[in-house]
Amino acid sequence: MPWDRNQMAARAAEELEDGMYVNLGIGIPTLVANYVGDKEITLQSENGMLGMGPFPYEGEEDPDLINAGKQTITELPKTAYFDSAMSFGMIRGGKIAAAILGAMEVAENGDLANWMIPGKLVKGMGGAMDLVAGVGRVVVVMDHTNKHGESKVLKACTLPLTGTGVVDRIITNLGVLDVVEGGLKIVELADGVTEDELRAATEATIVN
Amino acid sequence: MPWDRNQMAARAAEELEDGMYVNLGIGIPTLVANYVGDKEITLQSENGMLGMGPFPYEGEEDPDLINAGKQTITELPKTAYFDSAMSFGMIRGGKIAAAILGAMEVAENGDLANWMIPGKLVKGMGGAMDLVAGVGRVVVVMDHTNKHGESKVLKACTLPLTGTGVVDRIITNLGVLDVVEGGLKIVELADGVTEDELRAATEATIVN
Amino acid sequence: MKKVYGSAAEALDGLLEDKMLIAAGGFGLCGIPELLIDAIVESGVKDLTIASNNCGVDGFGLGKLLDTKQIKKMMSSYVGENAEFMRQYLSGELELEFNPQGTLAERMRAGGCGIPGFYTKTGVGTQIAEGKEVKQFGGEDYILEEGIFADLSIVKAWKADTTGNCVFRKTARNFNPPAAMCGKICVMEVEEIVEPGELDPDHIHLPGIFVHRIIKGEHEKRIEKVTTRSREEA
Amino acid sequence: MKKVYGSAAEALDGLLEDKMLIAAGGFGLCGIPELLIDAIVESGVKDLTIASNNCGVDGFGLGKLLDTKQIKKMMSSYVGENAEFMRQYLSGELELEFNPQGTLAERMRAGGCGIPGFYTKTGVGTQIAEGKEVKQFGGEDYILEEGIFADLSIVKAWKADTTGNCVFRKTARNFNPPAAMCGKICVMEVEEIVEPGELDPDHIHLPGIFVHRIIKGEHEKRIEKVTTRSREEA
Repeated sequence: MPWDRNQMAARAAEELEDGMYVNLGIGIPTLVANYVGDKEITLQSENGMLGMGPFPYEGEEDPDLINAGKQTITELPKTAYFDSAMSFGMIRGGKIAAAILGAMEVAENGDLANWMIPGKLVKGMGGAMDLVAGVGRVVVVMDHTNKHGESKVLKACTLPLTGTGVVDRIITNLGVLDVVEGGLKIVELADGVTEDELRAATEATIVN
Repeated sequence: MPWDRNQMAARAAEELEDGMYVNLGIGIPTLVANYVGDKEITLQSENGMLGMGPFPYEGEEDPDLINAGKQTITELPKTAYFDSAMSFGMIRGGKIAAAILGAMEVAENGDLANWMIPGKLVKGMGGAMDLVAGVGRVVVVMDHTNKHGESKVLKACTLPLTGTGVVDRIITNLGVLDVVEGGLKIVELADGVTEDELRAATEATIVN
Repeated sequence: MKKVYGSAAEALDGLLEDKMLIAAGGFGLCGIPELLIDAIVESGVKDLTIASNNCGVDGFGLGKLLDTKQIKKMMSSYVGENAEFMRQYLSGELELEFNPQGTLAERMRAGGCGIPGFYTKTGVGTQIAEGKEVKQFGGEDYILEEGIFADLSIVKAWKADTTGNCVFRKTARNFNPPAAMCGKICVMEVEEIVEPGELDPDHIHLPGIFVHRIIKGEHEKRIEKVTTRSREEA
Repeated sequence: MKKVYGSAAEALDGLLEDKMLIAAGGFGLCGIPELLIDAIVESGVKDLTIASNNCGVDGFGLGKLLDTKQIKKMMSSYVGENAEFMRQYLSGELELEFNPQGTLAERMRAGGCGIPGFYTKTGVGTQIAEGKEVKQFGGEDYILEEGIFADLSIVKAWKADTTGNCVFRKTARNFNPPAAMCGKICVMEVEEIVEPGELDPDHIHLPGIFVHRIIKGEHEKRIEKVTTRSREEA
């Protein structure tokens, strides 16, 4: 059986190591925070915060304290606030060890598309282009196929790119793939998913 | 009789208007602060301070509180501290209304040399190049001639430049000159100094 | 020089012109200059270009200036919270220049710091790089991005002293300092005005030199997405 | 991840290499990393290139590394307080790359922020511009300056928490934040180490992400030029 959202998030959490500064995208990546266990992970929120805490209790929301998804959050003892220029300074400057992001499409060369569908969805890239250009390791977490059953793991992206050759690892409901020389390499299969199933759902070249 | 150091500083203080943020160089320019009277002037020290106060009383020196000349100083109620990148951000960004600086040579086209005598004096430009490039108005205060009686107000600088075409006004012991189209224009003569005396001490072209 | 003004309209008096470029602070609805936006709506000034990470939501924040069609062009990184924005954009009434969020913040800071251009890896090989100069450093491609030099900055801080030294609160700081820095004139609204000396000089986030006019007022501080956890999760 | 180390020597263990580029904080003798400099002297590492606004004074601060001839090259804006510096420089033993002070600070910040180059008006038409690319923006000339990417940063703060969040005191902040930002590894010495939560998150000058190792120690904090006024002037 393929992984569900929480299992994908739990698998993504295994990517994180003690002491890392990490940026989590919106959606499934946000859930990763629930699975870091005892590891000392510091979450960066690109609107200007290191050391992001959990959602507040009802009635304790602070309009001056939100994350990059505009959700109310809380601070921790280790929290530091800063402005957007400083925030993207640390992102662009490679100080963030890893970003875990959602995607619309990933290509076998590490290209990533997750910000725009021309004529349909024109919301903007937010901080995604800066993150993929700057952080040490980019892990994408997404469903392997779209609503129509078409692969999102492609030979080449069809949508406008967020970054070229930026993705290091892809975690989907079917398994884990790494971007390597010549294509993607299967690292792990979701419980009960066969390699043939994963290959069938993947348009990209799979190498050994 | 030509102006002395304090008279030059007092004359330079007349350049300053209420509300201005100002950077004062080392030497005679530092004395300008003594002559601003009731005007609300905020002094910037490029090592990271706005609202520089006077020297401390003996015994109250703080090693963490110095000006750009490395002298111990004090803070004022309006003081703000910041880092060197921010400090030169405001300088380069044109937020400082005026800088009053010393000089070795000034040329009739506004070129300024005040940081180096090749083979002799190689201390460095410090913040002077940033200041002359960035501040709104550059006023030079210096003796009109050097120790050997040679003019420091030249057709062209002979020493390595601090900036090109950056000087707006020159205040010397003999008077006040503005950099204008075609040369320098006499704005004012020091008490008892004749125009002929000033012209004789000036190598630069004087225009009317 | 008196920097404190009685109202947003007074503080903006003489500063507004059609077709001007305004840099606005805030992220989402957090830390936005609500009062100044309202006064700009009232003024009727039009054909504005606004550099701001977002464009508010329908009917609040910069969204109000969309409803009145005072905005000609936005320079933003994310405009997904606003149906009227999409309508005007897709119908061609509104221009949009997408900027990666960090590029936008850095462009504002650069303008404020007298830096007309800088190179960044962000956006290399994407639509964002189209038409921009590419230069190699250390064998890698970077694109040239230009500093933003705004005619006017409108920003919101938590507290300012009467000389303009100010502090922001938590994540409401966001784009406010870079937006403040890049304007020829910066008008700031705050929740509290204090006397010089009441803010510790080591705690000031933005020195008063960047702030030209200040007003104090009541802020709605609307929350865009209230998210909470239940006490049982604790 | 433990960031707090027992001594300067321990904190530098494994980080020092001949010919490396070190960015150092401080302005004059104010806010310099005294303890780390001493440990670098002890280490005997040599042929260093050091980016620092100044080079200490004879026998103190970075001047100690001159006495031991461990420095091959300085990147500085002002080196006028140091006779040994002048001697080594004029005799050709020491290389010197002059940087305007603001350019040096911005180059450090740029390196820390992943910006490999930026344009500035500072130094246009002077010796500093020689060999540098000139580009026009708005009809005016600017020169290209490159970000500094140091192998190691050595800086001094006032207080840090154990995660590296830190605050500086008065003008001892100066080059310390940009120097800290531009190093692959940043080692910081402080006067006091506190627990997370003891520093207000809105007061932190440099977030801990930029700080990798921390030591606490006693600082001499020598004053370069004691200047006072007499009480009668009051």
